[in-house]
Amino acid sequence: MSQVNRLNGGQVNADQPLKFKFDGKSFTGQQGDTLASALLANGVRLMGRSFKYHRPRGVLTAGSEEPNALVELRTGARQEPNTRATTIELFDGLTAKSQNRLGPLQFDLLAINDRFSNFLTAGFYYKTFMWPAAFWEKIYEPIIRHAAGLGSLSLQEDPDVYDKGFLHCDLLVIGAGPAGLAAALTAGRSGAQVILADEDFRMGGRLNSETFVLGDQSGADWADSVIAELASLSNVRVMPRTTIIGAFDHGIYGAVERISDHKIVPDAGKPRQILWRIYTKRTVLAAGAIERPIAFENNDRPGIMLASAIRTYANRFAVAADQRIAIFTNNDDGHRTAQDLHAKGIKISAVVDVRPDAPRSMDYEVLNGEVVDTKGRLGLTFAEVRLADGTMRALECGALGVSGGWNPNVHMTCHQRGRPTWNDALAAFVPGGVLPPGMTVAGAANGDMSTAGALKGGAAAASSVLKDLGLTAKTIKLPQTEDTPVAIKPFWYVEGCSRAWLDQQNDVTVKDVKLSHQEGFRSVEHLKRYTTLGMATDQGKTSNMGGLAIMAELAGKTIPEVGTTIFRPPYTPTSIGVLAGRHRGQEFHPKRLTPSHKWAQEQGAVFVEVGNWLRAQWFPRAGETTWRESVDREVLATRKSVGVCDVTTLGKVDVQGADAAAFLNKIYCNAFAKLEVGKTRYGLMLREDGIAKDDGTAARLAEDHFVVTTTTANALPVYRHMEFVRQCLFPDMDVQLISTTEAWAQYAIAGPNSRALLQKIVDPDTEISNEAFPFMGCANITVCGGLRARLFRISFSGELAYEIAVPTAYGDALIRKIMEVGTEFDVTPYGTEALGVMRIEKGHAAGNELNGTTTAQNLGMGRMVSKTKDSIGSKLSEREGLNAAGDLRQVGIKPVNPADAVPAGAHLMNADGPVDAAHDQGYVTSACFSPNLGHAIALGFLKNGDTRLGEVMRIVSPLNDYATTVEIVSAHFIDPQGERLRA
Amino acid sequence: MRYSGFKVIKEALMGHKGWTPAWRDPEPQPHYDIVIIGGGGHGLATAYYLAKEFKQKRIAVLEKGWIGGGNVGRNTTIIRSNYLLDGNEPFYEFSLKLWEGLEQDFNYNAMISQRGILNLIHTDAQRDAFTRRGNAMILNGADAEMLTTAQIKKRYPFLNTEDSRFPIKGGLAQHRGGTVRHDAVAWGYARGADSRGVDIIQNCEVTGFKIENGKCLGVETSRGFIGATKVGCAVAGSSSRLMSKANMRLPMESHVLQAFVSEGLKPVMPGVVTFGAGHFYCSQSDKGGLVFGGDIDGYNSYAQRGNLPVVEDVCEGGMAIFPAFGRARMLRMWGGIMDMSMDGSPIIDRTHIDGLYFNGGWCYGGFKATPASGFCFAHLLTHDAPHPTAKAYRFNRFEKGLVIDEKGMGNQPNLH
Amino acid sequence: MIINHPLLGPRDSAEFTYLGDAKLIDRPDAASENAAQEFYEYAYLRDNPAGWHKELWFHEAGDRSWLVVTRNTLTHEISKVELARDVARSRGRSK
Amino acid sequence: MHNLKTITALGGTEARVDAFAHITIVENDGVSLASVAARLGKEKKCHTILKKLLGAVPEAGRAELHDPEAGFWMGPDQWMIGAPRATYELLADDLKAKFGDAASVTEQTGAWVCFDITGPAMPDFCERICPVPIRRMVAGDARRTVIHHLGCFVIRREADDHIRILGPRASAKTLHHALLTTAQAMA
Repeated sequence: MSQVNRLNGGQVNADQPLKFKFDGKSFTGQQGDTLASALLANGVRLMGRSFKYHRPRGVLTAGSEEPNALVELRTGARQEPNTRATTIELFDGLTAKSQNRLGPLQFDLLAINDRFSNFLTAGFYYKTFMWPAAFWEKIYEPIIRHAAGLGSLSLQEDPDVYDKGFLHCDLLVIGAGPAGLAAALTAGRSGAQVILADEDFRMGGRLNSETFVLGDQSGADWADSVIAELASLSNVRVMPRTTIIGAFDHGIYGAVERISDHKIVPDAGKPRQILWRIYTKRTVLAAGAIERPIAFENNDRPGIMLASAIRTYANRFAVAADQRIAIFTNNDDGHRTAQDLHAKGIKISAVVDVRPDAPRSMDYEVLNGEVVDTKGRLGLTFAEVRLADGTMRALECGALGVSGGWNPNVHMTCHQRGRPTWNDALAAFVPGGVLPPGMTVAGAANGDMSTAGALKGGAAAASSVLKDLGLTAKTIKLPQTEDTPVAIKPFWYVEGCSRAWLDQQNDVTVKDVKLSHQEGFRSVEHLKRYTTLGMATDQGKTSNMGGLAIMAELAGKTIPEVGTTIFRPPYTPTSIGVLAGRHRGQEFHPKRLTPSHKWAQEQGAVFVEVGNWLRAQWFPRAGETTWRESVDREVLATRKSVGVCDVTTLGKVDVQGADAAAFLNKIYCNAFAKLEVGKTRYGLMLREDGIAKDDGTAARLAEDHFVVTTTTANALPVYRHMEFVRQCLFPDMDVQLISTTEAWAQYAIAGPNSRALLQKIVDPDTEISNEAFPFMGCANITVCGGLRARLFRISFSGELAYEIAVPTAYGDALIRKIMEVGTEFDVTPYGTEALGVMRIEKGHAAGNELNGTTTAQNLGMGRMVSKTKDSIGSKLSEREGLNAAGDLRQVGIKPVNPADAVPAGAHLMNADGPVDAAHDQGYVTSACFSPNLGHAIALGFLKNGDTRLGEVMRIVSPLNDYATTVEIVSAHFIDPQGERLRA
Repeated sequence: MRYSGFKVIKEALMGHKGWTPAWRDPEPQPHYDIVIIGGGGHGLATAYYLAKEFKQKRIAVLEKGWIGGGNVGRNTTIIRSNYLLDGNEPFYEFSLKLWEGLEQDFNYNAMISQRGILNLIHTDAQRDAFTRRGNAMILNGADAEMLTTAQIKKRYPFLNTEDSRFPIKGGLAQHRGGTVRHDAVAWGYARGADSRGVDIIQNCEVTGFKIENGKCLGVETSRGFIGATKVGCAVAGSSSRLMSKANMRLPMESHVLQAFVSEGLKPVMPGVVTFGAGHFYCSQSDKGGLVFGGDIDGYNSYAQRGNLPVVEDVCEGGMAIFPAFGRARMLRMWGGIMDMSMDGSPIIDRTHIDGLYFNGGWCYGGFKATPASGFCFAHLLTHDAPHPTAKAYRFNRFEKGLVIDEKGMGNQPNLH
Repeated sequence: MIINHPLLGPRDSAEFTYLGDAKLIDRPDAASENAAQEFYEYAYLRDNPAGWHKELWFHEAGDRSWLVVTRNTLTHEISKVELARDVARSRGRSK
Repeated sequence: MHNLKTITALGGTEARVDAFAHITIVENDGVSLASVAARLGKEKKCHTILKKLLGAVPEAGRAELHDPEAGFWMGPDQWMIGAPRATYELLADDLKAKFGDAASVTEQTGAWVCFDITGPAMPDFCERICPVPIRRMVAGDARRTVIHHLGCFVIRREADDHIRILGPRASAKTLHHALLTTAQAMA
């Protein structure tokens, strides 16, 4: 199809035709077009359907405020629902389709809703669908859900990548229209660090859409020349296709730069979009103004547009919205559209102005009256006009430009505490209240509606900002240009109209606002929520004012008395992908790899996520078919001979200073002051509320030097807590802290042959006999012929065991060495599963027991809480609720029938009592199969558990329909006397 | 006026002339038996149940702005009773049961939609914890089911199970959980209370309490003094501010929680999904918007807005499990002020001042509690004794060490 | 938000971790007669003002300083930032 | 002498180099690190030794780029000292010997991975990975910041187009991946 409505000129390139498809049909547009302008050029007016009534809809605007012309852009995994045709930069090969329809766009079967519109008024759903109750989920809601929604997601993974970035500037200028350009130029020439951002792919704002000249240049040319100069300045960053989405605290702005949206697919490696966090000292908001419509009967037909949009299509895109166009206005600006169109040879059916004193024209008819109705099923054919004298007149037209005046674009001024104030001369809200700190508003956004006013306002705003920043502002010469005052008569809706659309996307009509008032939903927020006015994807940019005005009239109040709803970020809808950036898939969180990772990978280890760490979970061997086989083997081999496990992930904090011991005395509930050098002690850390926070060991390497370990999960919170205690509570303690978690590769070597294995590694001058290096010993040593190492004789498994640490870069070499020298003992690497089994066998508490609600008493360590010193948590641990009779105690649990499982998370019940919450006796925290005992074992918390050893109870797990009989036993299943670890 | 499909049809045919205001706009009386401060969900529900279930008379609800303007109008609309601890589970299950009959009870379609809530599990330890929780739920009479990854994938085929940083190892589902049209809850309760004679007084800010000899005699308001035999406070995030007027310090901080909605989309999410290895949960409204959120911003705030880092954190979580949402767009972000208590659980209790009662500390979970909170507060106001399901929600639990700490985070509100 | 670190200048608050009311510096004396009550109030009761609030932030992704930030909870405006260690000393804390 | 061999943070036997049109990313396996924290009341003495060692005491947010030892400020009364890799075995002990009771010294080499980023696109690159105001920074500025959720140091070196990034060693691969994809996205 040829471009029947294409004109000459404009900022499109006729020499660069672009092919595209809409609803399967092929069209040609031009470089510089939007999808909307290209469709209009091709005579396509019908572009979508409305939300509720499925009314046929065309384009209303030429910008990001568009409520109607929403399409699904692209196909397959890149399908992008609800994309505004007015902001889609046309590219060759573009495909789009209309949405929210059942059947073809011309014959949407759901348009039946429009027939029943009288039943589907505001809030009708709150009053019905309640009977019978069961029908809501089964019948009513599925129908509603299916009918609702706009476009659809492909539900395939988004194949594009998104980046994030951070920028710093003295001045951010939002909007590159006349005010923004003047501000950026002033600040740029003065040497300030400036960012100029505009959502459009072509900067210049309204200068691209108007015909008046600036000095001796067209607006567009002047804009081009200024942008070229700005781009040449090293202190200015010019960012087209960049939407500032929100004004956040302390001068931080979010911005989305569309890098690839105007391409068929992004270039290799390039992101689709970038989310910039912009740190500003000052901001000039020059976001312009948005024209608003007037409500009249059937004002939503394709072809009915904002007058300024028709002008934009003609002047910037060289597209006639139709060959025959009428205008309906309450202000002088509407006439400007008629003049521009007439100059381009388009037939003006008439200009209808509600003002008796409207300007006259020699070129076309100006009528004093109102448009009272329109005709045309899928597109406008006639506008019916009631003249001031009451006579009716039908205007033949395929497009009707409506101008109800302009609203300064105050959106971003409201993101914090700003609340707009009313300006009578403009009949509009202008920025008011407390603006985001550092923000100045200029140009039309500030109510300076003329081009000259905008230029002046922009330059002045920049000058004052520069002065604030201590920079000298250079004055720039502003061109002579249009400086017409605003002439408007407030006019919101045509008397007597009812199905007159305010919010075109959500199908909110004048009638709905009246009903809302009638039913008492009169505050603006109630109006919005009851009718859904302004809740569509355009957030009411073109609709809110009309609704407010009507509510004000009904309530007998002024518009400012009624007030406004709150504009919230983002300024325009923002892809969830760009807000996430690269952090998805495997890159969602960083991975932390242990020093033995490479080696473990070579062994075919299975890895498990422990926080951000990846740890070897078990090491399968050939022939093993289940994880249990591997784990059982690892456990048995370790207890029989020797096993090795990477325990680097445990948090390590270096604590030094003269008061290091005193400091540990504060953070641990048990005593540390008298720990000998060369000894390690188990420590239990409480929160200030008396609940166990973490546990670990502290090794005293010197009088003034400890190495503290934490659990893997709590490394960071514990370090933070220690710094709090040091800096905020005991600032005069001589103690220095630094995390050394990753500085050392640490391996547990456990099992009866662990000493023998170690002998082959430690250098001969280190004596590690039981006498010289007893249980809980620690020392700085050397290994393998001189490598510095730390040795701790501590045991999580309950076996004779050591932990040896070397500088991380040697971790890989050391694990290989251990495996090499351990061959004769059949040294077995074990993973976190075997580690877990052995600690349960030994009855050691871990994360499942230290769950943030357990006390030292619960853990059976009540006596550790020193009464002779004040430590964090000691006082509040004395509260009655934490020391009540019947408290939980950690116990061991084994099945009466050895074949039975004891699942973690099961609850404990008395053997013959009722099974319900009221009779709950406790729960199973950790469970495993013990290959040493040949049956399942578990740890758990049981009321008065310490006095109930030997009792037979039931465990129940109704979640998996499981119950069985168990015996309560000591938590120390293996070597209860601790002989092995002292051997 | 009774709402029904029949009434809607009748009015449509009669030109909608018969609809009357959903509630009256009365002038405050000089004295009430019971004054409820706060015209949010909890305050309105309290008034409703006081009038309907506890047959109390002369009740007023005082709202400083417009009713339903607080957290009931700015939450992510989820209802559930998947709690672990005995202090909580019976209460939330009571609430869920009230939700299940609510629409017929107050004759307003709040679109209570029990399409299920699913908590994803990513580690064995998480599975253990969720097993314990699921069992606690069932033992308390609620429903719970442990789903396998395959079962989840059937319901959410676009869930990222192939390339996820933290594997999805199943999920704990509560099929009776779901969502509710939040504004309708406020309006339904308001309409139900109003029709039973409760005065709902908007634009009436409480500026102080009249307390003499340890007894509360009424409240000073922007519309004059209003006497009351009993005063109940249900103002969520403003609790500390309000109670400071009675010289009380609360075990509470006010924090901002952000929430987000996408543009309208054809239905993709059958129920509510919560990511267990990041800060993200999501459902889809009947209108088609993906409604999602994550963690609180984490600092004390009374500004109903948050900042970018949390927005990004939430979207990262979203993209981690639903990478198909990348091309959906966030339409709007907003914030509500959460009354974050010191153990993450609420308080429904008498204060040390005679005649002054308190309801608060709901953290980010107040919406689902609305019916039971209103019911139990009404019970307390009527009988001066706690309702059986709310008996743990006492002020003195902190002093006594009887905290109800679901998450095990201790006395740091921003971690709950 | 931007926190103007007394040593490092303006830093994005995303680098910090929040704890809460700066009164947490004033940890009671365990030997006090009223210690139980004092610790209860210290651990659990908060002024939680709508307005200026002194609060503790930890520069976790920075220099590991604890800071006392004076911030308005209604506007988020920050009027003062101090090293918590200095504040603690000025409030009589030692060792 | 022992015969154990180190591997680089990225797991190789040799340091990794990735060159792009305007950016080069080099894994620098050649530094040893140890932290020095002044003991309470010994700050002056600590400063004196630091000055002797580095030529000056690095102020908050600053590095002293000095041979053979260099150092940068980590926190109040705390510095990171760097030296050539040959000193890996000895640096912490040497420093302890120098500082004595004036400071606590902690071995840090193994905790970090080091990348040198050079090339004309360095400032743009930097803006895409972290919030440091790279264009306002001068040689010797050292900032701790967050790169892709990882706490890192960014040090601006003498050459105009050079920054050094120290990141957590256990996450070297994640960090490297982030740097690579950023470089690719800018190519």
